[in-house]
Amino acid sequence: MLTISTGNNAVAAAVRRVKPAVVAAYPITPQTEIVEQIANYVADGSLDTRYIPVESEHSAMAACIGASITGSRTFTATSSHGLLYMNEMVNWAAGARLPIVMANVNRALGPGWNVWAEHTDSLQARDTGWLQIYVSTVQEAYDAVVMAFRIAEDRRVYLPVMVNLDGFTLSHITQQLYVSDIDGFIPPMELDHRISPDDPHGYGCMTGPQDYFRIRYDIERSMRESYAVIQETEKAFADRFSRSYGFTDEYRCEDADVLVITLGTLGKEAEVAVDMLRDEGIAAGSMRIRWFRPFPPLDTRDRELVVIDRDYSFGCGGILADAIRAQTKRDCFSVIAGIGGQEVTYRDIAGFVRDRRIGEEYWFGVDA
Amino acid sequence: MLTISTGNNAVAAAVRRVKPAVVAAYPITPQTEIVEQIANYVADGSLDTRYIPVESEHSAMAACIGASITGSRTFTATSSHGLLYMNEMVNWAAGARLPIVMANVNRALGPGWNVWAEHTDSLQARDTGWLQIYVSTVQEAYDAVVMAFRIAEDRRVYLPVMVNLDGFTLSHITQQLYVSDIDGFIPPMELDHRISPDDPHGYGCMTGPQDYFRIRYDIERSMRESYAVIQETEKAFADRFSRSYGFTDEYRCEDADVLVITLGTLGKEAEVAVDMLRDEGIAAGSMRIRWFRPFPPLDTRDRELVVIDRDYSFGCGGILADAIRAQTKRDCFSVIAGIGGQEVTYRDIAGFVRDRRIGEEYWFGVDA
Amino acid sequence: MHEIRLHSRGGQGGVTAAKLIALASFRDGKYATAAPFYGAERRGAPVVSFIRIDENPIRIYSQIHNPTHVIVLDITIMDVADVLVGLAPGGIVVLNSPKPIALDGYKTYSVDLTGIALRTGLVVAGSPILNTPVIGALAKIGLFSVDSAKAAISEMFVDIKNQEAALAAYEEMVV
Amino acid sequence: MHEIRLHSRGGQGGVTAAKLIALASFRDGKYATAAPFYGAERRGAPVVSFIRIDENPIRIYSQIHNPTHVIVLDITIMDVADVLVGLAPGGIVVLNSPKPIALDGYKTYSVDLTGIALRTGLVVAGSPILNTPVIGALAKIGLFSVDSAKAAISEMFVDIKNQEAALAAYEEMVV
Amino acid sequence: MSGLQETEYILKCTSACAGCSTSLILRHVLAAAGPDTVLVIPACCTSVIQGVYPKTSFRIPVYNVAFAASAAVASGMSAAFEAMGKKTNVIAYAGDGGTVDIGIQALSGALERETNFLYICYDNEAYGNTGMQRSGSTPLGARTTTTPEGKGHKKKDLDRIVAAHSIPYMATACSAYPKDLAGKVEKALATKGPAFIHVLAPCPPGWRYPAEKTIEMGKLAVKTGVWALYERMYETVVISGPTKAAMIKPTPIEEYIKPQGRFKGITPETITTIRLDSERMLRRLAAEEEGSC
Amino acid sequence: MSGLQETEYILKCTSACAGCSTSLILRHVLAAAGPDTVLVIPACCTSVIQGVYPKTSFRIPVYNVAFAASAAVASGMSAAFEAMGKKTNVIAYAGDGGTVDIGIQALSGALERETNFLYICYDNEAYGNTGMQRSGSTPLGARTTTTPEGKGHKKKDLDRIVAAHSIPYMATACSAYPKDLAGKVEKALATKGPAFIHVLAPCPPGWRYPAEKTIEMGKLAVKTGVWALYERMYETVVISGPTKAAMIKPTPIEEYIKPQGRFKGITPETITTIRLDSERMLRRLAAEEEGSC
Amino acid sequence: MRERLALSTPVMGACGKTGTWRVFRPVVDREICNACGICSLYCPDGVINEEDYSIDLDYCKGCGICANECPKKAITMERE
Amino acid sequence: MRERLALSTPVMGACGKTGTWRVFRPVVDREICNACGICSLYCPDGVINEEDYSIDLDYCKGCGICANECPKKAITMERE
Ligand SMILES: Cc1ncc(C[n+]2csc(CCOP(=O)(O)OP(=O)(O)O)c2C)c(N)n1
Ligand SMILES: Cc1ncc(C[n+]2csc(CCOP(=O)(O)OP(=O)(O)O)c2C)c(N)n1
Ligand code: SF4
Ligand code: SF4
Ligand code: SF4
Ligand code: SF4
Repeated sequence: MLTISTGNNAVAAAVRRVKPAVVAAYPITPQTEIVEQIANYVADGSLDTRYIPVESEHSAMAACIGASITGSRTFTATSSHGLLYMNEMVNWAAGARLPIVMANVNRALGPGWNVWAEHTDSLQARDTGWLQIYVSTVQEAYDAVVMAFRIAEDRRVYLPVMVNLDGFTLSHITQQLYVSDIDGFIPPMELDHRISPDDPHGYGCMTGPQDYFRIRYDIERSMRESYAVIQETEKAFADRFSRSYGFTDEYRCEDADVLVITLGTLGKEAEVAVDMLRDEGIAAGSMRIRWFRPFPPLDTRDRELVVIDRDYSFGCGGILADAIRAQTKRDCFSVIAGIGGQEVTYRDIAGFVRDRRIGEEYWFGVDA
Repeated sequence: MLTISTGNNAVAAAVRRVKPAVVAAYPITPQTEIVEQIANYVADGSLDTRYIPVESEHSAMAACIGASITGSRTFTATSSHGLLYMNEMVNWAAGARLPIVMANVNRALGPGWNVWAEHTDSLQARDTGWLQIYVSTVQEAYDAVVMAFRIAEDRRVYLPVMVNLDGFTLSHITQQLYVSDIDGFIPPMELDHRISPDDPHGYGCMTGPQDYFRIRYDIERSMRESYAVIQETEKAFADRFSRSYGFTDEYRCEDADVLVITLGTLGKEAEVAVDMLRDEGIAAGSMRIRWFRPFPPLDTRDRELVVIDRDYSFGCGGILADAIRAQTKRDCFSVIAGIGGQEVTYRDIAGFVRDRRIGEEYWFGVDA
Repeated sequence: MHEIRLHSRGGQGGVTAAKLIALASFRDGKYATAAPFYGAERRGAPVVSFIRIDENPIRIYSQIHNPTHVIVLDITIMDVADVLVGLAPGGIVVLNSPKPIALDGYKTYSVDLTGIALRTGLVVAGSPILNTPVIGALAKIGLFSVDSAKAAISEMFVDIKNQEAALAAYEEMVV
Repeated sequence: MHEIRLHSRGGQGGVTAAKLIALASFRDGKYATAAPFYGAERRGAPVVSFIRIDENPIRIYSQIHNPTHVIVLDITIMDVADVLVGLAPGGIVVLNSPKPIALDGYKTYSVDLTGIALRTGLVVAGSPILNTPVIGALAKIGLFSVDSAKAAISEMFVDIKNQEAALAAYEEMVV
Repeated sequence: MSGLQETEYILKCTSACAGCSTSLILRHVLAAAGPDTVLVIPACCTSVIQGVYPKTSFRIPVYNVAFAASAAVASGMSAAFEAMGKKTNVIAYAGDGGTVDIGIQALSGALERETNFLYICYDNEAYGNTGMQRSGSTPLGARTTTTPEGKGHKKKDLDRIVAAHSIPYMATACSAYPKDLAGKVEKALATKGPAFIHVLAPCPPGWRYPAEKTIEMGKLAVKTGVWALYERMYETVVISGPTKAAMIKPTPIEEYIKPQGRFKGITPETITTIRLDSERMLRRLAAEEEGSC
Repeated sequence: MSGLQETEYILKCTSACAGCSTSLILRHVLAAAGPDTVLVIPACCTSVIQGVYPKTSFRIPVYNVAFAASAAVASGMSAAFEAMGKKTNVIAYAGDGGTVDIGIQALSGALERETNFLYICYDNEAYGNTGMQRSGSTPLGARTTTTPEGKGHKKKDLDRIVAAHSIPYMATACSAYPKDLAGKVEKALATKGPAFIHVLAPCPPGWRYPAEKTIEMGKLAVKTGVWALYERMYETVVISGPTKAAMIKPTPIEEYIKPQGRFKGITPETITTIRLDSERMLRRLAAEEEGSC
Repeated sequence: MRERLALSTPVMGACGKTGTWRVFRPVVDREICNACGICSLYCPDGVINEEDYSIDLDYCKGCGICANECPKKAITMERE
Repeated sequence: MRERLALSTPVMGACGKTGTWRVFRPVVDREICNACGICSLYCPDGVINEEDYSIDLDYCKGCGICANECPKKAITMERE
């Protein structure tokens, strides 16, 4: 069915199709509509889910953990301070190998209060053992949520997945959306380590150094295996729904001399900039990173790199730029832009490319 | 005065000399003695501080924030889950430009429960705007806490400082300690933006994108200025107390062909390995990173790099290795070792260097 | 590409109007996006929404600085904000006004949406609802077809008053 | 470098004994570190501590696998753990035992620390405290000087019984 | 700042909704507290209505803090002012969500530690700032955006929870009785140690009634006995005048429920439950005032 | 597993301290609950005493969780089991710190949402796991490692806080009365909706008394009236036998205080305060039982 | 330095001229008004002068509380 | 896969033979014991058999509760 939807409603619509047994979530701007919409679905009977109206995000993730370990499919959504507040449990969910899916609507961190788009919230959670995807359209948000469950619940993975969408810029924009029948796309959830009185075990007991080390290593092993699972899932999705996605979303990259590397909606805006630059004779391409965890191998060859970070690690640099530098072992032009909802247009992006100073960092608009 | 002390007690002893007006802290293994010792000092009258026995770490940092914004010197200490639980307020403290000093006793993250050393806890907070230092001896812990206050409270910085020490390995080991009279070393705290009814302002109000962006940029500016403040402070400290420190602690690096790069106590153990390797004819050196934020410029020239991470970012790699790769734009041999208190001896470290496979990652002891 | 800026006040239904415009365009077989510009605003405070309509998928998320169309659901906003900023000479302006207003250099259309809403009984909590009426007016200037306008309204609203109000606006709008 | 492994049970003061050894060595002008190996143990459970003593600053933090000395404050631990593991032939063993125990291939010293503690009244919550007595015994084998032993004890304890017990152990220890 | 009364610490105007009782409450709280006051405000309507940086409409120092943190931040501030020998009033001003839900841990801790501060919870019975989701303080049967069919759980009894901490001063108040409120604020600030005031704050968009009825709603809450006004000094209860009156001759509860859109579709059984709970609360208060428990 | 009674769900042995009443309580809780039970345990002594991976001494499923999270994790579990149509008992078993301090938010939220679970707080009146720091539940005057001179604040009244949530079943118990405890656990598990039991858990190293006196201490707590045993179904209170007896002829409170090392140096005034508070609590319970409030 | 630290400064009209939000305007009939002060007490935005009961229409949001509460019915709300 | 997921398995003696912790050992005088079962009820570690009241000394920690609570004083604690 072809309809229109905001990014938030697309997430809720996907959740309705996926039918989690339990949703525990707490409202926060700009994620609120996701929670409200799910509450509506539950109330009007169109979604048979236990919706737990928890009293905080720490408890939201804790409740998801409790539900998930019984072998039940579980979803939550948050943003910004909500994600920070549940941080302990975010780590826990991954360490406990629970295939929880969470939508995070990317928003800046206070103080001062600022409700607009920024990626620092979720990027701060990049070490936790969650898979992370960043989406750029309403349709992609929907599709990513659907695929996230299948990936997370695959026994080669058994790790939680965070689907990130830009606050307001994507969460509140209305675009077209194909809502499809996904029956059978996600196998019923089977959690090998589900808790059950039939087979009593202790979960998360004190663990000595050597065992702990091995168990942590196993998270990394699953993270590595998740590459294949992601690829298979995206392939199966494309086969069935004719929409194909990859680790990166590349636009006019093949013959490019300079690549603009981004996360989220900026990646779409960058495509427009690329078209503009091409018209000017600059062979630009856009490489939007979709999966940030596991971090994909990038084919940047010897092209110049302009990396736009809508996030920052103080005392170090843009987090995306740092990841790109670490992987490519090459310098880039690191642009910090869009933090706290700062407007960045395709014209601005074209400007970053035109005036690139490889090896430098540039804070858009404030840095002399 | 020359005495013996554990790492934890050295931190408490330094706090006693520094005389914060308010300490709010919550116990957690292996940080507990710091809190207990401070409570003792307050009870026996040797420290004139308001000790607030908060009910959680979120509140510990919140109380520190409330105290600090009045212009009062403030300290706290935590570890592992405590740091995760206060994560929202950790971000807040930096965003609010408050010179709070916190000792973090590095410990692994559950599940399973594991109380031993690992750096993932504090490294997960590396984007928050806190300065971070990692120490390796009891004396260094003491000295770092003293210097941390002077650095944090410098108006060029006005950012919080986290002093990290390895759980048990350093927190519970007994070594010699010089406890010195530090009078005058730290100027009285003057917080330009302290809250006061005499000059009413709103703090942390809603902030639009452009202002927010500038204010965030200012954090990074102060982070950059902090390089100079750290250097000045370490110089002043050396002049007065004859113990000198730098951004890194380098041992036999000048003529080395291969560098072992570490954080915390592993850096001392690495020195012993270096001596062993030198005896074998391998020109090794040890580079222990002390300040992780701001991340220092490293002089690694063309030497081979063996980086040991007692931490991990799942789906990406060792966090220190990644930082080194991003800065040096060179490959390294990335060793993951010591997580969850896994024992790593100088012999093991020598082995890492001998068997280095530049460009690869190796999980010590579990990876085939 | 049509780039439309819509001015309204919190509570008048501007955000929904933007969605309706996108949906109607979409039923016309075009691509469209509608984005509210969110401040921390309360009922009564001025609100802006942006709508883009194009033959091709729209990849631009930033605000519209040079609209092709400006729609003003509450003309008192014109006292406090320059609603015409960025609009190119000859650009289209649609005003909710009982009497025609001429704006030099622009194609200006006036229509009494408030009157229509009140007349058709489209009132919620004392406030006239303007989002469906304005769709009728915009169909009249050919932003989308009448059928698509009807379809869009029926997808989002069940109350038939909405269709009536839109039809009334379509008919009253003088082009 | 002396590398000492000290076995005791939670509640017997093994951790403090290790600190005292470090402090005494330190008052001898040497460098020393003392590290407990922490498990999640309760009173009564076996506990191990490590002490290193050297002329130079000690940069090793890892456990001691090949001790030069083994001290056992509670010989019942020998039933459940191999306290001699890693000790080189000819290594030194100090046992808290009322009667001499011979361990083939090691220099073994036995001393009745429990008896001494009970005799001097060094008892807390019903348990004899062994940490100061053992210091006397170790001074006797020359791990540090008697003066340094006394200094260390007086820095950490005010109760004179501790000095007395250490002295008694020094005297009773047969070398 | 001409044309402004001395005791007005809120400058014209905040961006609160028209008819917002939360702003009305704050006006009177600040007037009673006077200028030597610092406000601590978590995420809530009040954090938003101040205005956008670099301006604010609040003419006293306001420290905005994270949602869960107000009581703890106020603890730190209070300790620091004490250490300096300052008598500055530290007032945490938080919504019901920031108090009964995410903020209860910090509040309970601060009370247990006998923190010297005043905590005011203004209770609009939902998450106003984020657009009216249910809170623990939303009453049974009320529709919110997350309880589209009416809430199935009862309103959390914040006052009994606070009373369990046996603090030197606590009180309830209502925006429709500003003088009563002001008097209670003054008493609270004169208290050494923790003080707490819980103020009912009718909210036009949340409760779905026309803005001009804000005062009416508050009065009806008290007159019907749904909301009781009283003070509690440790274990001693003193019921305030308007509630005393309501106990004698209560207005039927329907008069309070009916005008509110949020109660649309409420069943008679739910109304009865609310009424019985109110009656039980009043009986308990009366017994406590008498000292019979 | 020969030689083990059917109803023993704790295998010989945990690593609890000798004389630990927390283990004793758990033994009896599990025996009463039976095998179709899942335990949720936050960081506390009980999370440690199970043993070290890959072994555990608990013969039922135990989900160890973060310190603040037990009630919320249990909420999720309970909802999931309900969705599956399973009747499995979900029991959160948490220390006082994990309940009255860092865990109160999650507990209060779960109660307000009428979660179908049993929450048991075993109260050793300090943070045992980390070596006896004060908790909100530490009594006035008790020495802990963070209150070396004796705690200056009163014990937080958890039971009144829980009672404020008006839940279908709550009770207090004490390790010295295991049959009373077991009966209460059975009633609690038969309850639909939230149930809560608060169990006093004397702790030899924390309270500083010889291990063999664990049962004595518990009995003294009840006999002196410092600890009251009762049940509460919504607003109805039923006082349990041992407390009924203590109300008639209480043992002097000093007999409870004196043997405990943690009360060393306590002043007579503090003892009086504790006594008066106990008496007030008993009076209130008696009045509640009578229905006079 | 200080301005880098995001301190908001109290100013009149910090949230704009909220009078523009108004749909209905309060009009006081001076003949009927007995200066009881109730309107001023209850105005959530404090825009009614406490001395002369004049209403600052630059900021009055038109909520209608004053008109509703005026015991003399001296205030009427008129469409803007 | 499953073993990678850190599940602890219930086994007797999971925390070791805690009998080694003991300083004093409970000794039951069968002559005096009237099989009331109080010792077994109160043993925190459940090491007293509920049928024959034999004590499993591999695990008994020697806390002394049984001796202290035995109404018949049938149990004495003897130094190991
Ligand atoms: C940790 C966290 N979670 C969620 C939010 C989003 N949030 C901000 S205010 C608010 C609701 C506030 O409700 P209440 O405390 O009742 O105050 P009101 O808005 O009604 O004045 C929410 C959910 C946040 N800022 N931080
Ligand atoms: C967030 C967090 N903070 C602190 C800790 C450390 N910690 C673990 S258990 C504990 C105390 C537990 O006390 P209580 O709940 O009373 O249980 P008990 O140990 O007495 O059984 C503390 C402080 C932790 N694990 N997590
Ligand atoms: S939502 Fe309610 S409480 Fe919030 S500003 Fe509006 S009227 Fe006031
Ligand atoms: S500290 Fe106390 S509660 Fe914890 S295991 Fe020991 S006796 Fe039991
Ligand atoms: S209408 Fe409302 S805002 Fe205007 S003066 Fe009257 S009470 Fe105040
Ligand atoms: S001494 Fe303690 S552990 Fe041993 S049998 Fe008696 S009660 Fe049980």
